[in-house]
Amino acid sequence: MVDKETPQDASNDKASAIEQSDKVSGYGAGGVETVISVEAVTREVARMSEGVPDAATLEKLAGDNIFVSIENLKAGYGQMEILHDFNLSVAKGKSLCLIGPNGAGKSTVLHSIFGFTNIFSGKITIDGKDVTRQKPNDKLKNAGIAYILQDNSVFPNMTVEENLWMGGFLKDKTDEAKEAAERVFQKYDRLAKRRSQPARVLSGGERRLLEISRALVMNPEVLLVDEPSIGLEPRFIDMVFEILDDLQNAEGKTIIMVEQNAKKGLEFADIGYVLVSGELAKAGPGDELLADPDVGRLFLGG
Amino acid sequence: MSEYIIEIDSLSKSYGGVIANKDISLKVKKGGITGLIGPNGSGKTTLFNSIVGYHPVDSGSILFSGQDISKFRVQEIARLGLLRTFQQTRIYAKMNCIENMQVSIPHRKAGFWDMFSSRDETTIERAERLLEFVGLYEKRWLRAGDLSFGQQKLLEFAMALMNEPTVLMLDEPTAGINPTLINGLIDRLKRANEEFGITLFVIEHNMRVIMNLADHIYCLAHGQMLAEGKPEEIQNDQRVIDAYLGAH
Amino acid sequence: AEENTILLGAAISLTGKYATAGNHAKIGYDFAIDKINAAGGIKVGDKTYKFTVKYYDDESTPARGGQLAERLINQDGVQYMLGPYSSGLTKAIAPVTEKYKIPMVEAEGASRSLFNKGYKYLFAVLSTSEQYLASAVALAAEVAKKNGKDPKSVKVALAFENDPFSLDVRAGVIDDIKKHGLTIVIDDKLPRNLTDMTATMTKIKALKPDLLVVSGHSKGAGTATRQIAEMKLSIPMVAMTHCESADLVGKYGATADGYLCATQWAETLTYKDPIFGSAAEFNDEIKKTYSDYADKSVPYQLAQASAAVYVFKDAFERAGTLDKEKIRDALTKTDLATFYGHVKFSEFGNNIAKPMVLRQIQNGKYNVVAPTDFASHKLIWPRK
Amino acid sequence: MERIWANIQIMIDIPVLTLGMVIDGLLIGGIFALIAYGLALVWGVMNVKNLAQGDFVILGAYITWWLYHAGVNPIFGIPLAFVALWFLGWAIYKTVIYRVIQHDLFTSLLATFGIAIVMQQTMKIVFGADEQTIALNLESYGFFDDLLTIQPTRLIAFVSAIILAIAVITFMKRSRMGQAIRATAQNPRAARVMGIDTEKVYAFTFSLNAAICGAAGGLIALIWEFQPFIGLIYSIRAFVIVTAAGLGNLAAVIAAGLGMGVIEQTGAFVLGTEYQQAIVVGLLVIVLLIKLVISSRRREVVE
Amino acid sequence: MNKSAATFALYASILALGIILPIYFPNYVGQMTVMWMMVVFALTWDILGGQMGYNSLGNIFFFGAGMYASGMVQVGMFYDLAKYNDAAGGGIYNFSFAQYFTGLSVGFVVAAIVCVIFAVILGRLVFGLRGPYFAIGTLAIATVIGELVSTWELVGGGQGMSMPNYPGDLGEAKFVFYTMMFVLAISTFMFVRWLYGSRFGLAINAIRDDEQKAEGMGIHTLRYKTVAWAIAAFFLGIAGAIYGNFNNFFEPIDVAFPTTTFGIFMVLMVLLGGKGTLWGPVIGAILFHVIKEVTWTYLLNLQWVALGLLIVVTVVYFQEGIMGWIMRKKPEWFGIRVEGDKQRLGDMK
Ligand SMILES: Nc1ncnc2c1ncn2[C@@H]1O[C@H](COP(=O)(O)OP(=O)(O)OP(=O)(O)O)[C@@H](O)[C@H]1O
Ligand SMILES: Nc1ncnc2c1ncn2[C@@H]1O[C@H](COP(=O)(O)OP(=O)(O)OP(=O)(O)O)[C@@H](O)[C@H]1O
Ligand SMILES: [Mg+2]
Ligand SMILES: [Mg+2]
Repeated sequence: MVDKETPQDASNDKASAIEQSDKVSGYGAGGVETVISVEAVTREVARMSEGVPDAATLEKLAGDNIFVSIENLKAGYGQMEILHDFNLSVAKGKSLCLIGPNGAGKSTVLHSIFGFTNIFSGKITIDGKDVTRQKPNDKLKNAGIAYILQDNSVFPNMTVEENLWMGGFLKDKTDEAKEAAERVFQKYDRLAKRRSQPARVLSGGERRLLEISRALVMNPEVLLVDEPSIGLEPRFIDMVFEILDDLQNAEGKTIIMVEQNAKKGLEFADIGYVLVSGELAKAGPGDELLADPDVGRLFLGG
Repeated sequence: MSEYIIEIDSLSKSYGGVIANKDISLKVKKGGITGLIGPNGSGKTTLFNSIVGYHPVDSGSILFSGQDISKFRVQEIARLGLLRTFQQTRIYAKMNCIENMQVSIPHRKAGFWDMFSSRDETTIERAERLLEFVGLYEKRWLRAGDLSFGQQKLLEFAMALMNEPTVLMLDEPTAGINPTLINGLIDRLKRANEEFGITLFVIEHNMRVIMNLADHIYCLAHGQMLAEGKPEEIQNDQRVIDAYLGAH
Repeated sequence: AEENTILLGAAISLTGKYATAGNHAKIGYDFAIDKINAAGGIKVGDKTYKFTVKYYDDESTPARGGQLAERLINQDGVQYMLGPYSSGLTKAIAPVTEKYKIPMVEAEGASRSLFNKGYKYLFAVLSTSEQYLASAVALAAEVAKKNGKDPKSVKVALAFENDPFSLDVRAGVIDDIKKHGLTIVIDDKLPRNLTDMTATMTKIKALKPDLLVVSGHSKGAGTATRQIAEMKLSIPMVAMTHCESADLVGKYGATADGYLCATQWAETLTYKDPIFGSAAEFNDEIKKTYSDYADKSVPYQLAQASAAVYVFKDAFERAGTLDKEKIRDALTKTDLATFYGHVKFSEFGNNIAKPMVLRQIQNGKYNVVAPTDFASHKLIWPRK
Repeated sequence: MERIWANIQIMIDIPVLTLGMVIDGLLIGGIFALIAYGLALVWGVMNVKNLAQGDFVILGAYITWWLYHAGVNPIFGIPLAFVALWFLGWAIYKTVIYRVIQHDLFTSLLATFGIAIVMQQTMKIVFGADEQTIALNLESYGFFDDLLTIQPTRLIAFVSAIILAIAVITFMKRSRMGQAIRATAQNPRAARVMGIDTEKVYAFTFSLNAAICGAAGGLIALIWEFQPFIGLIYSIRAFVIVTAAGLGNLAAVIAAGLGMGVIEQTGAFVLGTEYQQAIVVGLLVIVLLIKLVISSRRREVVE
Repeated sequence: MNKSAATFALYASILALGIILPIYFPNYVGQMTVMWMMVVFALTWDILGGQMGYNSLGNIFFFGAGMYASGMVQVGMFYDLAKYNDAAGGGIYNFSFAQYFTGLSVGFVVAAIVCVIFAVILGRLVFGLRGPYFAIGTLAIATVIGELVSTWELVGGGQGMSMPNYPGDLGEAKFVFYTMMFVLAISTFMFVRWLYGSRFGLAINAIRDDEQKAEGMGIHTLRYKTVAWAIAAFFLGIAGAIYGNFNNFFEPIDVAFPTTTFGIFMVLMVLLGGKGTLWGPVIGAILFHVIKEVTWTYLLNLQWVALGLLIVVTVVYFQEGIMGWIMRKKPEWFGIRVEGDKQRLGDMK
């Protein structure tokens, strides 16, 4: 097993030079010394965690006015169980960030909430309503959940404009969707320039922007966001987090997010969950986790 | 032969009305690690696609080891030892990880009858070692399509190493990868570069990665070359900061 | 009762492109069997037997036909075969029956190429296909002469489906055209799935033939009739096969008037036999028994199928044994008057005792106009 | 070769005849386009390559024919066929197609092939194997001494086909359902995230296609002979047209449909009718080859 | 019993069955011949369709091409082909024992070679097509060629061609053709088994999963594709040659290039058995053939309905095929793991 827990030669002046300069936005800068393999992370987490936090602890952590909650969820794909007895609670108007190694099951949590997985047992409630067995297409209408997928989800042959309109598909009046689209264009010149071109010609980052703004057209209650910053240029990453911040704080939306850019994610979120191998390893307020040296070493890249 | 393995001279590419690349000239040093950054939509992926032959270019030349490859097709270019990974991951979804690796051996060295040769042990061993490194050893029998997004990305990277390319072009290799693992990736990239002499050409948005990795960086904006230089230079270049990095 | 049956086997087209005609044939077989059984069955030596048939569906494909024949013989123990529908299928099955030395009396495979292979166990009650439309050609030449014209000036258009049966009819027609010295101006072959003949009809518009000959099973007959009217073609003489099974009169009424239709048999002919009575009686009884034919004319495909069963009965009774070799020998010596016409086989197995007749649709009726000996009505020329 | 030249000579000498064939080709091409359009719809939206397309058509023809014999004028019979096939399409979707949508090419090809077989046999049992047609026996319009004839039934069929096509296209562009259909075609998962009930969209699309075929079948009953087993040739034409025109592009589908009608008629005239079938399919091969050449210049493949 | 012994026992028993069955059930030899042919169909289709992801609907072309090639050679070596095929020409043609078997062996070789050449040439044309375009393109080619052959007078056009009669005892003939078909099926199986175990198998799997990626990785995709098709063509060509003689008569549309029957059955059998697997096509072909023959015997007139329903039911409820189903239930039999040796946090303490 490649187990390189010993830090590499730290006298890398290039890296430390960058660490000093605080100018870089987006992913931030930093050293790259800590090299740990995935198995090692799993093992370390197992060693350090005080056991899987139980539902009560999580509720306490979430505070009052619980809006989204998951109880003892077992879910996966086909016959395969990915999430084992997973619990989650978020209060209304709060945000939660899931971090964890690749393949831990973070996206699967979001998939399960929206109804893209096989749910073996457990319960998902939103605002007290049981939505466990609701079909995906009813989630937005009945439960007010919007989902920004991790991978590509634009309609490639529709224009950018039409894509935004589709965001308001459930609206009774098409005009409202159109107005919302105009507002987006005012905000993002980048998209405005491409408004009548098919979405397939957008670059990776432009698509991401489109996907995020499209999800907001319906003015949802809960936002599921899977790695919003993936593929975005540094300035946009900041911008996206500003948008999310605005949504949460000014508009009172509840946000559940997955983010590999854990530093950013935990900075932003009220609560952070660390997910490993389909189980919750650690939970706590975002800034607390951020300060936790173990979390830093194992998930933030040192 | 010159010290540069890829030399691009005033390359232009447009899609209908959209000019994705305009008069791009750049050089990738043999045995070095070159970075490519730039805002979203500035034409980085387009440039990669032009180099490896995914579409015809409008004008300009691309030299690989002194040979013009701007008219070559994908496979021919790949067989020269020029390999790229994709921004949107691509692996062989229905095959398991080991098979994914096995089939990624350097085919350019294969003759006609090698098609029918058996699957040898040394290849499998090498595959396992590489999988172990990216943390997929436990998953080696799993269908690659069932891996998570990040795991697929790692697998693709391992496959690229398996291929022993001369030049490896990576399109945002660390997007969606856990930060700790990113460190490992960088380490491995550096070792691949040092030990096997694989030239690297990397697109990244993650400054932590590119600044630590590259020894020379190009920055595109609006399809044009904005700046080039050493990491420190780029980082402090006002144009780059304005157009891309942003400042607090 | 078990011992007292004679099992006949048949692969017949119940599905696929020959399903229509195949069903006619099957009804013909069934009807004859019922009739013969009801009339006391078959007396072989001092025993009486009844016929039963084992059918398989060959789906109108030769490949299937060959296999099914093999199966009938090997697995179902069939010793005597009735024929399938169409020449193509018969071609596929004849080598099998020949291989196992199983006598087959067939009623629907008219291609003459069946009868130059030296088959010894194949017998056909119908006239071979080159005779189908030969009398039409002769008639056209005759009319031309009567009108004081050189037969050479008679322009003929041919439209034949590209399948074994129609191509055989065509071969006969071409021989006769050569014989009478007419001129071919159009020679189109129709693909098997054809539904539209505009291209051929347009050529007819351009070249104005005096005689159009069409053969392409019922689809060909129907399509041609329809499009001749739709494209307002005036052709003095039109001859085709399968008029009855295409139900031209029923579908197209007056527009089909004047067409010449080749037929193996017509209910107006004066043939008769002790089991089925006269041709007319046969006709009436079919209409009575099968409501499908109540307001349609009974196709000859049905009649000849019945005749084939009757020929078997006769052979069994003359042979006085169930031995298939003896039956074959008896079949070679057949000389039998039936409601369908006289049956007598050449050394190759085709019936040489019965002529083809040509009927013309006159005011919605099929009237026999040729050959002259059988004609009940006079030819109306030109058509309109 | 000589024959071909002679035929071309005729076309040049008597241009009215050529015109006649072209007009006729356009008239029947309208119907082909309609069927192909339906196919493009299910193919594009659901990725279902419907081999039973032609059998839906034939069933539509039978329904119209049956109603005609029961005394219903085809003017009403054809809409009834449309409705009947709508429900059949819906039923087939709910029993079979919903299971095959997200699977690969062959699952849907085979499922619909199976459906086609069952439909053919059932039609044979119910309606018999005879060729049928609705012979209105209307007098054709003749021009230039009847050198050019236009058949009223074909004209009616063409006009109805065009009206129906326009109606469907407008529906797809304007209506909410149309919008949902287009979105689902491009990215079903994203569509679900937008709150679109993709199941409903699929069921609707499949029913709509069946209904279009039903109406087209009614038109076919007016102009040709049909029998239970002839559906395949209409399926093949639809596939040829859609392949040539590409999905997503409606105008191209209609143009290709009309073009196919014309080429079929004139091609058969020039080369000989025996090549008519070969022309239809050969055309497809040629279109594909052209696509290949073009795309290989672009360093691409035909996908 | 260990794995290789089990495999050996399996092979041995199949071989034994193939030899014993026709002796005990001589009346079913014809159907068994066709059954082995179906196995060849399914195995060769799966090389492209299942393993390489190129769903051809036109493979049947090679079957017909082989049939015609060998037919033309067998007759043409001794007689004037045009005259032989002229239906109106009459005349009886006899083939001596030596003539017959010389013709047969030369015919088979020519059939195989011609088909391989066709595969290489056609491959150049069609391998630029993907997905449905490939399927329809190949179907179109097979159909066009069928139509063209039916206008080709030299080989009898739409009339078709009758093959020379077997010179010996006719009962013996069926065993001869049975043996040929059986040997062909076994050889095909052994060949593809070896093929999938080699690097070739991996490469065509890679092409199936993502061809662009494979190209980008430097795999000689066109070379692999062409060779794969040529292999399929080789075996299909010989199957066609055998079948032409076995059936004694063939014509272009329904026998030689039956795109809508055998051509579709190929795919169906593979799907039934499980595509992309070694045994799937074999099991699928045998099962399909048996079911088909049984319905033909006992459900006369409804056999097609039964077949149609079988197809629908298979596709709807049994999509991964029999082998796929077994693989899902018992993945360990195949060395496939569904789940990595997954660690759970709790277990590690
Ligand atoms: N469609 C699928 N079928 C079967 N298994 C799957 C599927 N998708 C994901 N998995 C498995 O589920 C596990 C969790 O996947 P998930 O996508 O939730 O990970 P993740 O935490 O989002 O990782 P990443 O950060 O890489 O996106 C992985 O081990 C993967 O192998
Ligand atoms: N196929 C295409 N057709 C038309 N325009 C395209 C196409 N592909 C890319 N473009 C346009 O070209 C520009 C450059 O795109 P490219 O994908 O190269 O950007 P990028 O630098 O890789 O961006 P990102 O970091 O977001 O991935 C974009 O504005 C995009 O809209
Ligand atoms: Mg994820
Ligand atoms: Mg990019």
